[in-house]
Amino acid sequence: CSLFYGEDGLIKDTSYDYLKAKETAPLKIPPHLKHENNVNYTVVPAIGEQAKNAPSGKDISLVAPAQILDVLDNIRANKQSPVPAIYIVENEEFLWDTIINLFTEQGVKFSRRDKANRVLETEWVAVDKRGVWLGIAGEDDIDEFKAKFRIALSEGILKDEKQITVERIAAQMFNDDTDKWQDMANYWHDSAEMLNLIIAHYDTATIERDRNSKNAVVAGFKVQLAHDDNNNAALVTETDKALVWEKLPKVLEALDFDVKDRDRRLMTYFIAYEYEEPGFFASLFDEEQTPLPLESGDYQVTVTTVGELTAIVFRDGQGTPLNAETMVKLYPQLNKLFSDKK
Amino acid sequence: CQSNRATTTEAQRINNAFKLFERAQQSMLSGNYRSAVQYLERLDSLYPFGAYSHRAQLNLIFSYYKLNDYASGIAAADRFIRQNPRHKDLEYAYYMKGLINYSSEKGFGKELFSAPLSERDASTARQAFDDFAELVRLFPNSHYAKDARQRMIYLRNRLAEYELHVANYYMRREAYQAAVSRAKYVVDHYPKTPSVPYALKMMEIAYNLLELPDLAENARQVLLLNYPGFKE
Amino acid sequence: CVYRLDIQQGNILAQRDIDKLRPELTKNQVVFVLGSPVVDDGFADDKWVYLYSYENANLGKTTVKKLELYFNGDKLVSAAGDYEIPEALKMSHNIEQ
Amino acid sequence: AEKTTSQLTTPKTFDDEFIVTEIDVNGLQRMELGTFFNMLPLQVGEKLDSSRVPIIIRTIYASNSFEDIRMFRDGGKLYIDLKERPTISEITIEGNSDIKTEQILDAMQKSGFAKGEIFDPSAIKSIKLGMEEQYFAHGKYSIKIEDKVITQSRNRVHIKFIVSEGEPAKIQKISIVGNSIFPDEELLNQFELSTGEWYSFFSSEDQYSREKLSGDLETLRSYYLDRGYLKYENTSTQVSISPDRKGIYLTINIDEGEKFKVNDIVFSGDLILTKEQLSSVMPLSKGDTYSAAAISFAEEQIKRSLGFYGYAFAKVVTVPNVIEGENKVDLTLFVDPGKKVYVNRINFAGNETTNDEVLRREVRLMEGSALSNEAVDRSKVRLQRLSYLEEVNVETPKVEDKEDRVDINYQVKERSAGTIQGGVGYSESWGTSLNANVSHSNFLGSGKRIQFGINKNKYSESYRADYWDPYFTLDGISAGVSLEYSITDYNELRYSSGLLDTASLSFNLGYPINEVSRLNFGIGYQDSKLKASRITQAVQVIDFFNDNGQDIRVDPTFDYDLYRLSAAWTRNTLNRGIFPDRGTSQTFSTNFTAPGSDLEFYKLDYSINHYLPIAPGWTFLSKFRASWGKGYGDTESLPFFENFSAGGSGTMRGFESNTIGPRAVDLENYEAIPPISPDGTQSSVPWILPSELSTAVISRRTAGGNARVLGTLELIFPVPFAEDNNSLRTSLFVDVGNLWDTQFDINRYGYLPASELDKIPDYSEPGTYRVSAGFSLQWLSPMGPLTISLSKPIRKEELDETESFSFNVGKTF
Amino acid sequence: CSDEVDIYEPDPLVDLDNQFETKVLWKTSIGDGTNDKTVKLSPVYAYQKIFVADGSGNVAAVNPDNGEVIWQTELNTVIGGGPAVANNIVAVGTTQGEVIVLNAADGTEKWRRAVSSEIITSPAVGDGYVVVRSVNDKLTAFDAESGEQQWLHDQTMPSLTLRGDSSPVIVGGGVISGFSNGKLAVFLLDSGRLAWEKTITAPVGYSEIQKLVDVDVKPLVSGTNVYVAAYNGNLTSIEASNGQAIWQRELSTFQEITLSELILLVTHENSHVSAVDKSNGVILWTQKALHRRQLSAPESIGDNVVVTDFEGYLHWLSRKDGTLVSREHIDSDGISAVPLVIDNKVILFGHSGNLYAVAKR
Repeated sequence: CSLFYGEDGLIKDTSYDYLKAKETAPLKIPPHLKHENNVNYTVVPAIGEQAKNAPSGKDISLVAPAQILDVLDNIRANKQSPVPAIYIVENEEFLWDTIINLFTEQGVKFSRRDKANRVLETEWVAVDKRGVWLGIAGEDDIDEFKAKFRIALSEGILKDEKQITVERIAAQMFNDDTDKWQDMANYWHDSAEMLNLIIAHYDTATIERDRNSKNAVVAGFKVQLAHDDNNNAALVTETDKALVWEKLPKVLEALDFDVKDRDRRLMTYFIAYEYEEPGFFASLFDEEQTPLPLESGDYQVTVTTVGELTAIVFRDGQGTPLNAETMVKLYPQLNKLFSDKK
Repeated sequence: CQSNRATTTEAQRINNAFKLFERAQQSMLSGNYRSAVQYLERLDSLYPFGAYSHRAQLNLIFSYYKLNDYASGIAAADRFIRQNPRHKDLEYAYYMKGLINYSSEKGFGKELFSAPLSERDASTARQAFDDFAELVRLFPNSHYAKDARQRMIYLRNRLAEYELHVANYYMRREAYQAAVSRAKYVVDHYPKTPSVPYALKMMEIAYNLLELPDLAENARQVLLLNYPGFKE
Repeated sequence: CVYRLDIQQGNILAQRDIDKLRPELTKNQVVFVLGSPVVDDGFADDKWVYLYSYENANLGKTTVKKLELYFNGDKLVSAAGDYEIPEALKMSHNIEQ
Repeated sequence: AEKTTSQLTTPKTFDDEFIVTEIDVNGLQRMELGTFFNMLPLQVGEKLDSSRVPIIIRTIYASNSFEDIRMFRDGGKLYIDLKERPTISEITIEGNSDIKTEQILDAMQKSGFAKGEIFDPSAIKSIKLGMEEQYFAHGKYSIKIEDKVITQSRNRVHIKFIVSEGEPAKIQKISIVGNSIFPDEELLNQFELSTGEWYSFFSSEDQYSREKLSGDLETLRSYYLDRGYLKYENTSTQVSISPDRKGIYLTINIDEGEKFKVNDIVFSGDLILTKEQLSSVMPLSKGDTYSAAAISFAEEQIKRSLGFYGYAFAKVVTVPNVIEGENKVDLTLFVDPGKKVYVNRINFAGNETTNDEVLRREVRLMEGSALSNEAVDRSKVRLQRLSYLEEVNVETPKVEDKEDRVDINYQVKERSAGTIQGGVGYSESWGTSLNANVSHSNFLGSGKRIQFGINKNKYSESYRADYWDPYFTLDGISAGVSLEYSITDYNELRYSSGLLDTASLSFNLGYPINEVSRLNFGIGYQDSKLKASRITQAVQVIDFFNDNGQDIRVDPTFDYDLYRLSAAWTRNTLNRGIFPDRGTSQTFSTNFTAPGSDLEFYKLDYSINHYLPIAPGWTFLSKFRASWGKGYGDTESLPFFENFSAGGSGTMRGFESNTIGPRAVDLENYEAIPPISPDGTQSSVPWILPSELSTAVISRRTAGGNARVLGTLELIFPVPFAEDNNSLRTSLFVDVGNLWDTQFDINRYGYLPASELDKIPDYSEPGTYRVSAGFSLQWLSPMGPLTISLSKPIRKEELDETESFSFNVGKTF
Repeated sequence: CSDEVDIYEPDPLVDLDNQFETKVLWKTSIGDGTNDKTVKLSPVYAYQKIFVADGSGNVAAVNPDNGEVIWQTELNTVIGGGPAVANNIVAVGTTQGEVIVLNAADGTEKWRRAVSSEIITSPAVGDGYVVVRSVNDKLTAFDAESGEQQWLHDQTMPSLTLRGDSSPVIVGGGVISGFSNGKLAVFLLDSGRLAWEKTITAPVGYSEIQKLVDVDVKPLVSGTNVYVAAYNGNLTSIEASNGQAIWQRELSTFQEITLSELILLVTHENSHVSAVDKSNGVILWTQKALHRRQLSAPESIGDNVVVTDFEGYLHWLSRKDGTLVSREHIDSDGISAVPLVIDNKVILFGHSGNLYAVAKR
């Protein structure tokens, strides 16, 4: 209805008139007069340097700014970096391959693929008007907007942490009247959305990895009851920490614990236990489900190292380690489950 | 005391969070902001902390603005500011608060049925001005600072025009002392606005009508000094 | 004929307050005695005008009463206008200033 | 036990100074490395010795974001191992019903304990203290609060508070000691707190709270002071709780003192008002019993009247001085009018569509004029009379830096004055009606009213357009023009008979003659064509045609042009435009055709509505209306189509429209077939037998009358279950009224046989008044005003058609 | 499903087969009782008569053997505390803030005086004085014969106190009373001067509830020791002459303490009953079965200890180890008065206004 209501329509749409509003010079007061009580109730403050060349009027985008989804337990956003970046606790090879096959699966070719210093640059990919990659590649799929992205892998700050940075290095828009490709400015938000896509893809990849690692038969291993560094009761084994980390959830589920959360950085599983009276049926089906000597509530299980051995420490919701006698009572069931095959 | 068995582990929750946000984005792109709001509200309630809720809350502000639901838009912005005092996108929330107040005065309905903009209630305009002022004060280098400042100039001129509109009424009413103080209010408190010369002219005329020639002369000289060629 | 609204503007001064005025009073003291003037000059503050006007629309009669106070800096020097001016403040008395 | 101790271990391997070549920080999760480094009082390259280490650890610890700090040295490399304090990811409160969770969370947020903040375990103790304090204020003394800290992934904690509120302490006994004059019961039922009756389980009056107790002590004090016990004193009050924490016992010890009489009353200070005015306002006089309430009433009245003279901030203080030994007291009222106050700025808020000037012109005082509270209130009432404002509130705050200046802020809430109505209406008497009506009484926020209307129903079809500007000039001279074309089928209207086709154009002009009354003058031209039916038997129609020298049987149409002039006086002191509940509105109007128009007649009409508020929400409305019309010059009597009507929701509820009043008298005379004339043609003129042989039949159709008197008594009561809804009004009413024809002359039918004659009632007899009573509901629906009334006629004439239920949409008030 | 147990709910009765039976010898109605369970109206034995005052305003002297009323006086006011009988007079305090003294012989009114607040505990009579403690922590002394007010003393009061006051005790030319601020004080009868003052328990905690430390117990004087306890605080044995504490142990109660040769009998605040060695404060035994049943003060009779509860049961415990030995239901309105033991009879005064004498069958 632009004719009827719009810029120059019958009913004037005045929402963009403000662009034409002008400030006038402040009043000069003749020498013999004075103008004391001129308190300015509507001070218009000056803006900073960087803000000088920001867009305004129609071409300011009101869309909500993108957020980096550092929600996985082993991911942390790097808020300082000018370019969207995250720190991630993961082995480099697996990361590098996951990122590459995110693009290759969709047939995206790379203009630069430098395995040595871990830098990838994509060919043109199709993006929507907000600059988000549509997940399809190929020259012919691009119709209106296209962009190029650079993804780099580098060292993180904390121990065995890597950093992934994503940057949109080029963006073009097809201009219908001149029907030529015309450059577009790059915004932090466009690269942030691409980084989020990488995080999502990495997440599905880890689930894949965990599933096949689960299927791989994890040989049982013996656990002894001993103490950890600050002599709390703990289960100790020689098996490698990563294997124990993989096996632990299966053992916990078998003991009817419910895994609520996990933190790979702290190597801790957050679990809850619901104490249920062994109902009539349980005894009927003679499940040897002997209830654990624990009240229902929240618990934590942490995998740490004692010297060269791996230790498993059980803690309650508040983080205080369980005392020795409970561990002694738990030990038989735990030992049996850790050592059997499945 | 039903123990909430959060069966889904952290990993599974991420996937449906992505799907949920994807659906919200689709409806926003297609302009169906009503359903976008529902998805975003659910996303915020399911994942009440961390990056999800920030993303959901910011998009909620935008969707309410698009739905012209100004009250909920401002409430969403205030909630985001209160809950995330040190978030990097705080400036967006401040900017949107100002923009929502600014546009609640305009719009098709208002233009058709209401009195001219500068002749009606100035309190929402004043509120929009204060919101933008806070944005520029807190984030002088913000991406939105330049646009906000430009809108502030427009709003200040509109507030000055409102004062003159009232002063004109009092002139017609022959309540010259009232007209003079309103005109003086513009000169004193709304500097650097295009209404200042008209205010000075009105002060001169009113002082003359009040038979205070020397006060009129002072006003005339200030006007002459600043706007030599000014004609009513 | 048509009922029009009476327009009353400006400070209503009582003679007994004006009698309290003395030279050398500071501006704050004058405000304490007479209140602050409704109409004031935006660009000069050495002269205050207490202007009272009452336009009785239906009788078509407007009464105006004016009091002008002259200051030197912050001190009251002299006064003039339609009220009885205290001797000390008469203009003639202060010609030499 | 929470892990809060931070191991401030001084590093073991520090034996001597060394230059720090590199710093390796470990364990940072939330805090950025940059922020940590600019907090660390150490740079690479500085010397570090064992004395500086504790200082460094203490500064890091002071940031309150680390639980555990350890420093190690390996050659030139300094290792800093940090354990960050967890952030709070979620706070949940369970088991609280008396105090809302938001309230508790807000209180926590103030002490820095909220979602996203750093979790400081020591804060839990003060949080619980705060919550207990909140509960004690609610009288919940047996409160138990338990807290649980559940650690979560990524160093976050979820804090859970489990509240068991227990029984609120109920007041078991309140005893007043030392009251000899007034018995306990009389004093106790002034109290808000009580030992609780059966219904106290949902009202919380038996729940102790400090505020209520101090309120009750204040009530007790004024109870005595209002009855002359100047020296009353509450010596002490004890609050104790029963061991099982369920009962509260209150003991109030008082010393009544003597009863005092008023001796003499003196007014002093700068009085402004005369002594007579002052004493007229003071209820107490010499010898009366002293009463604090009476004194504060007098103070209030004096302040109000000073407000009229511009002293908005007057202060009145009463100093009693006791005459020892005689139980008498002299009262001195010090009046300090304070500064004369002037209006600084008048501001309006909430007028999103209405122009500022439309509101400002209703305000009776100007900026810069002396403040008069009376004028401020009067202006509020004038604003409320505008039909496009729903609510008006005013406040007069002081201006900070100016001692004698006050701002007047009007806060208005607009009602959508623009109604684009279209659609089908239904009214029992007039069947379905189609109407489309665009009306806006605040067009473009300018206060002008523009209306275009098309109205079609069983009995009429009308097209109407009018424009009215209440402030054509600044002083309130109003001007308006309206154009109307309508066709009315009187036959349908149970009116005599005939079709009236009218087109009219009229101008009107009005101006105020004082604050509340106005004069309006109107001038209009009307061109109409009446088409009666040739064979009508209605005597009134026939008489009309005869009076105007035209035989209806020959030419049943009658065209006439009128120049209509009107003058009206209105006085309106209603307090609101829509649903007033105080004040009176009167109108006296004359409406006449200028001499030389085809028909010369005049009509007078006087109506008064008086609203008398009885109690909050209850108003007694009395309405009276009298109208009278007569022909003049060469028009014998008021033409029948200009007659007044009675019956229907506008005039007499409970009766069908136009069913009251003189009936049309049909003289049926037998028609013979006209004889064939000698030349074989049959004349078209029917052969009418002489009128003496005709029989009179009183038809159901009314003929209207030129005199009408209507009266209503109505009791408006608060709408049950929706008191604060100000677009609904319910009332019980009694309508009385009659319509008769003063010019009716019975012996005009003298020629009829006696048997027929006494069938015609004497319609000039005003005694045949009707009465009906019932209930009416008015609703200001978005589609426009809607009225439903249930009524029952009490006194009616036969042939009156009554309707017990009427529902219609449209203007009724 | 939040298992919100109300920590103040009384436990149900445990089932018990009485080792011996008891029977009510006689029952006399004094008045129509009171429903305010916090006032202290306990019968007193003097001049071979039982004196008792009922909440509804009746004071009576009863023959302990058959329960006949020797004299009965009708005072149309609500009696809050008493009676106290000595020097041939009977003194009661009313909730209207009046102390009324009758002649012990025939119950005729001797004099009555007003005090500044409500009285809900028994006055003290002795050495020619009548000392009254009112709810506002004021102690007022009157001359027993003329009723002239001799002196008055008050204490600073906390903003929230426990309902119930400590009755004053006249002994050796002084009067001892506990106060709501957790203090015990001794005043000289003739001058009203403060002899010494001792804090039994200092208020601790941050909310009004935690800071309740009222000393509502009537000080028990035995030899040169004074035994007293504070709510939410300690049971203490104090040297009467100088106020030094001999021993102190944590035990919160507001009910009176009774002495039986070498042991103190105490009802805790939560209605557990304990026997305490009076020389060193060691708890010999504690009976917890009557948890929260709002027990009265315990009294020893023979080798038993008797105590009554809010449902009107009379419980017999063994004096040796506190085990429940017998129980009988007496008065359905509940009994909270201190049991009075005369030879082998236990005199109980129920809230229904009836006086009972109970003995082993």
